[in-house]
Amino acid sequence: MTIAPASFDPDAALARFRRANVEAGAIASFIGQVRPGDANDPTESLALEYYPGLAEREIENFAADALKRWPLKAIEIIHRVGAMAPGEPIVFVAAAADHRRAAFEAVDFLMDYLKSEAPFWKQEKRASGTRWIEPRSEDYADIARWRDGERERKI
Amino acid sequence: MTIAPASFDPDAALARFRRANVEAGAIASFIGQVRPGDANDPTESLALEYYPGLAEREIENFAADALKRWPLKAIEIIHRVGAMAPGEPIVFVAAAADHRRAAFEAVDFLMDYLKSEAPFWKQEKRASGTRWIEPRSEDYADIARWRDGERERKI
Amino acid sequence: MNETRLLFFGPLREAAGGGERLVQLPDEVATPAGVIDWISAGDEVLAARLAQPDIRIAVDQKIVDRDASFDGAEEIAFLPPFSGG
Amino acid sequence: MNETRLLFFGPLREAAGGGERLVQLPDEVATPAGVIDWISAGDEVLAARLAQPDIRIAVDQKIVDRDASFDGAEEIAFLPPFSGG
Repeated sequence: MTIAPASFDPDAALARFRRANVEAGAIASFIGQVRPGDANDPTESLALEYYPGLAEREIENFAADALKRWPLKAIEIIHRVGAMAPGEPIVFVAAAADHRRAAFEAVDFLMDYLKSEAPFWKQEKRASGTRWIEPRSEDYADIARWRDGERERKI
Repeated sequence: MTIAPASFDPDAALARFRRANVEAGAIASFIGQVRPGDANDPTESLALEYYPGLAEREIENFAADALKRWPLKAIEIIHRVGAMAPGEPIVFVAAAADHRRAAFEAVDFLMDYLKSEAPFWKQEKRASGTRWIEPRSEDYADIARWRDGERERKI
Repeated sequence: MNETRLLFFGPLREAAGGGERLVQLPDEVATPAGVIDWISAGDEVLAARLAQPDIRIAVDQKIVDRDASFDGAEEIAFLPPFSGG
Repeated sequence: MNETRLLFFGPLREAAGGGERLVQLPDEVATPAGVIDWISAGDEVLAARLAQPDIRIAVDQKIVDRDASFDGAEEIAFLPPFSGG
């Protein structure tokens, strides 16, 4: 798990992860990037702040939880902090497993937790002004899936 | 969509896909690799045969279906055919969208369809002999998810 | 009379003793089910294999029902359960 | 008497007029709820903001309930809803 204070290369991260996991049949990954904003009010930059110490520990906790929930070979998480331009990667998550379902569900789970259970805050700067990004109602619905047992299908 | 008769580089494929989709907030991807087999009966090689013409058309059909089901910016599918060694990539699928749920579900959907609805056949060569791989019961269960409306959650 | 190319994929290729056959179908053989009866006459192993419901059949690269009649076919393919991805 | 570092993240930093305060908490202030009352005395805007139930509180880097008493704290952080990923 890495907190990246400067721009990172998610493609290279995937290549490294894959080389370290050639014995895994399935590698699922996710890359989040800074969105361009509205055409008539484009995003100029995104500032991501975090709580050092607690962020790392929370991420390690739910990565360990994922390793218990699914038969995974490995997990990789890179989360950017600091000021970013549109198009820059914010987050990279990958999971390696024997079969695809475990890999998919683990990446999905980790992203839901990164979105609403790790102490990061995003502030968007647009021509029209600066605003803090609030979690969307979908983010709360997403994370609730892992609590109510809906996804506890046998894999 | 590409049928690759020789080894391909999924990391480079993701890098290209990402460069073509810097405006997408979310990029989900999947890489399938030849598994090593059992320790006491390792896989020597995997031969993947396909029905040229029909395979491409079926894949294009369900890629078009995915583009209708989810608000996607782009899809990429590369499927290897021919003889492969353990660890070699078999399949690469990526989807780009504004938000992660659409990208995740599209990749999941496309993999389910590639597994059991496109005319590919895998033959595994091990020290103990050669066998054709049959779909697992999980593969049928996976694809049924997209028919019964279970996943038709609003995104 | 036109020739029809029969294709057998994956494990069916072994059951059929080869991946491809060029045949001249009699006029009355105009459905996949009819083709199966015709080609597996006298070959119980192939007959049993092709009778399995999980075998899909494509006529001119379109997957069709076994009872769907065709009016001439250039290519008929017998497709055992897929295992891609 | 030991000093406690109060941290305000994200939009709370603006409400608190800064991201960090060094304070000496009175002995009787020994829960997050007590700290909130103490620091927002006379500051209705901050009081209202910290009263919102979606604000999480970490004492020495551990997220705790508002009523969980602590026996000395080096660092108390006020965390508005997270927006990572």
